[in-house]
Amino acid sequence: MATTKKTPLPNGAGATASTEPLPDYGPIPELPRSGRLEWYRLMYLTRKFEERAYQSYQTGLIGGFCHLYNGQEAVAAGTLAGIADSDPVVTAYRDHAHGLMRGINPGPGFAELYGRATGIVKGKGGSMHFFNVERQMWGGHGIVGAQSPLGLGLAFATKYLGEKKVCFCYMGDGAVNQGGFHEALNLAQLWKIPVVFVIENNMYSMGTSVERHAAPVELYKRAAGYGMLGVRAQAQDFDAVREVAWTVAERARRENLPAILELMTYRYRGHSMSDPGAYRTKDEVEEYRKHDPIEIMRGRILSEGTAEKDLEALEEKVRREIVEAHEWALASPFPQLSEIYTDIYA
Amino acid sequence: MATTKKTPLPNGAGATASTEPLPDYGPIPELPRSGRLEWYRLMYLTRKFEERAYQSYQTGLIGGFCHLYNGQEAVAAGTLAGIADSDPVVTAYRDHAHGLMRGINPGPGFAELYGRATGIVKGKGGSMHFFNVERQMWGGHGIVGAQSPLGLGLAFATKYLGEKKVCFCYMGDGAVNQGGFHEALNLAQLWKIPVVFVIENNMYSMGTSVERHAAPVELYKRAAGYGMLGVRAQAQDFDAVREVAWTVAERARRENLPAILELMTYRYRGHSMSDPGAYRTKDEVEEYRKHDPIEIMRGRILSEGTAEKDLEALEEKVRREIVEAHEWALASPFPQLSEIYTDIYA
Amino acid sequence: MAKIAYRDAVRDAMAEEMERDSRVFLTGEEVAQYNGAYKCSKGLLDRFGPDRIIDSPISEAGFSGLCIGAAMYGLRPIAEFMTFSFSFVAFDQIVNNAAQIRYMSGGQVKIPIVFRGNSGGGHQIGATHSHAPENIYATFPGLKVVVPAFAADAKGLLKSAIRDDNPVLVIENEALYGRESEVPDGEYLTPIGKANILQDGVDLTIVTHGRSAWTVLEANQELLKMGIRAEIVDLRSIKPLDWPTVFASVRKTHKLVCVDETKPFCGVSAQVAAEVQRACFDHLDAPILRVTSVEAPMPFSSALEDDCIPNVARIIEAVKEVIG
Amino acid sequence: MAKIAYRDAVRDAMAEEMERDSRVFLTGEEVAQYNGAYKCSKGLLDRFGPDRIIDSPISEAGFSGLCIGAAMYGLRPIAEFMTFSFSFVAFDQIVNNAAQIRYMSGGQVKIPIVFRGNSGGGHQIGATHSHAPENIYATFPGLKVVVPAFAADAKGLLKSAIRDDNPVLVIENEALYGRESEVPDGEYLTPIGKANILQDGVDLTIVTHGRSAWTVLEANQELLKMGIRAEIVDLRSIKPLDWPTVFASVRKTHKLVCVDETKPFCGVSAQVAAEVQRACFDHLDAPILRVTSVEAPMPFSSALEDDCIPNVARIIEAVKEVIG
Ligand SMILES: Cc1ncc(C[n+]2csc(CCOP(=O)(O)OP(=O)(O)O)c2C)c(N)n1
Ligand SMILES: Cc1ncc(C[n+]2csc(CCOP(=O)(O)OP(=O)(O)O)c2C)c(N)n1
Ligand SMILES: [Mg+2]
Ligand SMILES: [Mg+2]
Repeated sequence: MATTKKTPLPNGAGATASTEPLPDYGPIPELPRSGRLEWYRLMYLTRKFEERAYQSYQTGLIGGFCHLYNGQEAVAAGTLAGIADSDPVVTAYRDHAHGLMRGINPGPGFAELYGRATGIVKGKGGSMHFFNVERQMWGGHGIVGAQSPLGLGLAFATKYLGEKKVCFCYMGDGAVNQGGFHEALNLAQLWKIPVVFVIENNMYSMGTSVERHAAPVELYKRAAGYGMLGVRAQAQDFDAVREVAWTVAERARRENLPAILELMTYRYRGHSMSDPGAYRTKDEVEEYRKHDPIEIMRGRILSEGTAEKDLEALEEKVRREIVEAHEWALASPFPQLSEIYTDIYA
Repeated sequence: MATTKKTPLPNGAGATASTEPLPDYGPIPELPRSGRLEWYRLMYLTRKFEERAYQSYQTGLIGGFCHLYNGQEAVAAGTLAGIADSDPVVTAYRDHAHGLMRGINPGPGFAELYGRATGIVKGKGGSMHFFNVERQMWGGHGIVGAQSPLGLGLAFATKYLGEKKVCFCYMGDGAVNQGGFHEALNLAQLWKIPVVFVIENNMYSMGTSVERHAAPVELYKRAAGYGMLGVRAQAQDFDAVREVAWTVAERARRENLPAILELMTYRYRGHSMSDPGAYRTKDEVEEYRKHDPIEIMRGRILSEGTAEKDLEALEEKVRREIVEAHEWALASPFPQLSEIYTDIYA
Repeated sequence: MAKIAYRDAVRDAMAEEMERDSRVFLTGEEVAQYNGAYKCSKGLLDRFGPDRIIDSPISEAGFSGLCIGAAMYGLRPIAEFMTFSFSFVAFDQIVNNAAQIRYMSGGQVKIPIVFRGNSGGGHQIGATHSHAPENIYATFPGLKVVVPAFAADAKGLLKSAIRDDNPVLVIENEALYGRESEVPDGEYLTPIGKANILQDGVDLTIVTHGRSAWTVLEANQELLKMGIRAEIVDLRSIKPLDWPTVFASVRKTHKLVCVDETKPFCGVSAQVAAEVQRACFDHLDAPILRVTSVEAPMPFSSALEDDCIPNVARIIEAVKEVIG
Repeated sequence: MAKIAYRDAVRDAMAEEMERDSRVFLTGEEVAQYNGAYKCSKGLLDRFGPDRIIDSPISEAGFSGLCIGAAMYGLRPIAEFMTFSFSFVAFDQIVNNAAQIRYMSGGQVKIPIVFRGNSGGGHQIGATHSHAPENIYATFPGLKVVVPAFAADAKGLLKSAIRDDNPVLVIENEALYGRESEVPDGEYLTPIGKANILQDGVDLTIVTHGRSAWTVLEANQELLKMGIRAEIVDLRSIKPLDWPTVFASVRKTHKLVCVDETKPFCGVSAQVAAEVQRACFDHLDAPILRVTSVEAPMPFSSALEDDCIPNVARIIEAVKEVIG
């Protein structure tokens, strides 16, 4: 099947388009080298976690849906690096990255995928429901778009409590067509709620490309109808993403002004593990793989003077961690049947 | 309670604002004098019908909700005069005008309000459900915003059948905050459906003024997020409304391009009969009454040379018709209990 | 004990709990400046200010979801539906998010939220506006559903609901807002999950709830004249449902009529009948009969509508049939 | 008679009816280019073109409403929910507009629409994706609800649904799409509202539907070995429900076990139990038992999920208890 030519993904920095000029809050606080390395580590960890998950799915260790984030890692990393650890976030079912980057250890991560009692949500939620509330990661949600009013509500609560936080609410490009999202947009702007709707535009809603599901394809423009700020940025480059994320986050935090932040990215794998991806060509995928977010950041870090052997050591450590986590998860018990009836009511 | 100063309602002609320039289809087909008189008659009939309904409500002849259109008559008249009789329309619960102007006789209209078997929908729907399908009036719908995908579907069907029609789907300003409306907007633009969403902006959603329920208050701008045409026009002047309605209708009909048409108007009465209207001042209401759509059209018609006594004769006839219709309705039987179980399934 | 209107009991419950806990807030359409479409929040805006009494646009999915998110974060929202019929545009938020997020998060999250608003027919507001949805919501594990019939329970159950750490649907009834009944003085809570025996009896059990409880009491006047002494159980809570009380009563009276305003097909009465025949099979002397809303959308005309919800005539007929 | 997969039966039904009537079209997410998320519309885009097989954005309320409007105007839409769980974001459109507009228009409007899609649990897709909603929709007068268990009915009921002048919900099941069973050759319709007796029996009646019908047949192998001959009734239609067949069977066997995947509280089994105890009170030798989904959201882990929907062990246990 023919696919239309997609926008290229240059490693551009900052916003490529917006509905109004971005505010100028001066330079973004510098991320020390250790911090940058840590974000690199988290992106790499996510990639390796999901490569292992991919194998585990194929060998039958994982049932149900499993939506991989391969190729999109700079979206979660860059945005999460642009806000404080105490800022709440919430996302859809493509949630491994956000979970791991917000403190879920790979062990409980795998254990969840494998349906074990030691899973991060006790085997009750699976791949689509990575929660880590103690680190302000509020899930992992399976109904498309249904997390958008939740993110609004988390942000509302921080404002109600006078906390000066911002909530990043992530969603796919396909989710912009859910009515609840629009209700959330109007409420956010009307009530001045510090929430940023981060659209992870990977150009497909399952097998439906953006131009076949949304009018127009510039999704950040949906903000315009609400007098809200809408921003689009390329999102394969961690630093570029972090910068634009920080700006819209600060705006939300300081001025209680919400925004849509549309981040252009690409997923290498099928929509979920069961999707053969017949709706796009191998060439298209290969083209995008050339702008791999992890490769881009690796190159940047090396060029900034980190020694390659130090990076390799870090990577090796991650790979070992993944193997061990996988094995730990596999050795974990399945939940007891009595667990069916717990956690229904508080 | 203080109300903010509202936009004045000048008797301006045509669009006052739009998201993109309107197309130029040349001059609107002229409405012969008889046609103009007929639309005047229908507006006058609607006003008198509702004045009678107002009294009937207060004397207990009507139960449930009763939402009056007083003050907004040029919206329904002007738009309906801008499309063909065969073009389908659908609206919300404030539907007496659309019903009467699309051929519901006052008798079955009153009978419906009074819950009689001879009501236009057999006493089963009441004030909120005026249907007259043989004249392409598809209701009368009580759930705010829920008619917007229906209007989309009516328009879809006309296109599917190759009929070259347009559907006017009416809604209140408050309805723009329902998610289903946004889903309809995207589908309309994406699939090129000949539907026009006519927002009857009477500045209040029940007791909530537009600036307290919508960001921003220019509701036609919601179209912008979808790359759709959004148009705003003042709507107390029948001719001005007709002209702008015709233009967006032709655009939809010829090019399968949907639009939002926001018509600025005002309701003189409370939201429904049970609303005392404490959220606005008497002065505000009086100010708007000065721009009465029926008075404006009456003046125009007189100035165009119709003799006042002819107009008075027409008006007198309408008033008599209303009295007779009311009495006919009152003399009509209530439905049999067996009617509870009919019309559930076809 | 003072006699107050049901709507004032609702208001008092909210006011007391908002006074007690600053995390409690109220949103919904017309709840603030308008004092509530049915005046259930009269005076609350003046008392608690616009940060806690918040007028919403007509965005039920939006404000429901907002409240769920806020509840996850630790606030204790009250979301008012102008009527519960309008909750259907927020259905997914309620039955998937409010009901299940705790479970799907393995217990990491609590969702202390109240959804409240009126329900039911009898006011000529037509088929879309007259739903009695307690059966529908009660089918979902994770939700609690209460349907107070009297002012005392309207207050006590709502207070309990606000303090509950789970989503609780408090389904009121327009017909009841103006009705006065006695309310205990001072602070009290009505426990969720406890039925209330409105009248002891021996001849049969009538299980009812909500507005129908009043209709049953009205019918009871006739029954008493006929020498029939029914045990009348007002469920108050639909979920959890107080089975011990229901079963004990049926084991005593051996006969059951269920009366409530949900539809017959998979309505609350179906659940009660199914459980009672199982638990009390050997005690039942007659088939359980059900008096419910009829199998039709709600018509507008008052000439039809009165026959569509449980009324005195239908209750008495059912009782007579069961008594034999 | 050929054996075909359930999903192909669904596809064949749509193809035959689209061939027959140009007013029939299909929309939903991924129904066209992707051939359906579960391949139920395989080949239809090629065959009928993009004007009649239409990929929708993820806008269930939008496309459901569009289809209702189109049906009012005279088309005969098939709206596919990727799963019926996603119908909850379109709930208002279905239960207010599709179900009630005919009534509220005093019969001026007909709404010949089919909503279809899979349902139910057992695939580790979690609490939000595993609903079995037939009890919920069947509570609304104005809707018809069918739940085919076998390929023959998947085809025959869907064809009837497409030709029906009313909104019909055809609730399929993911677990069944790949299962093969016999389908009559040539054109046929399965009537809506007729149950099917899968096995004659005398010892007890088992009323079931949907995927649970297969589970009952599996359990039946054990029962037969134990010398128990059950009459197995596959409801097929939930609304209208074929009460005569159910009552006749229970009057013959005097015992009833209901098995289906809806939740216990106000589930389909509650409705069946309530009606049967009323209509067959004197015929019943034992309490009616119900084997349903459990009173919990659907957990993800396969270690838990299998126990959450009716399985062979729970069916046999119930049958033993009823047989005594
Ligand atoms: C309301 C609803 N409808 C349909 C689905 C099925 N579904 C799950 S993901 C998906 C595609 C979403 O695409 P997008 O929003 O772009 O996110 P991505 O998967 O690309 O990250 C669909 C249709 C769902 N989960 N919820
Ligand atoms: C989904 C839903 N929520 C709430 C209501 C109650 N309600 C009926 S009309 C109305 C106000 C609508 O205002 P607007 O859309 O401006 O129309 P107008 O009445 O001014 O014509 C509200 C809140 C409803 N009918 N449906
Ligand atoms: Mg996508
Ligand atoms: Mg208005």
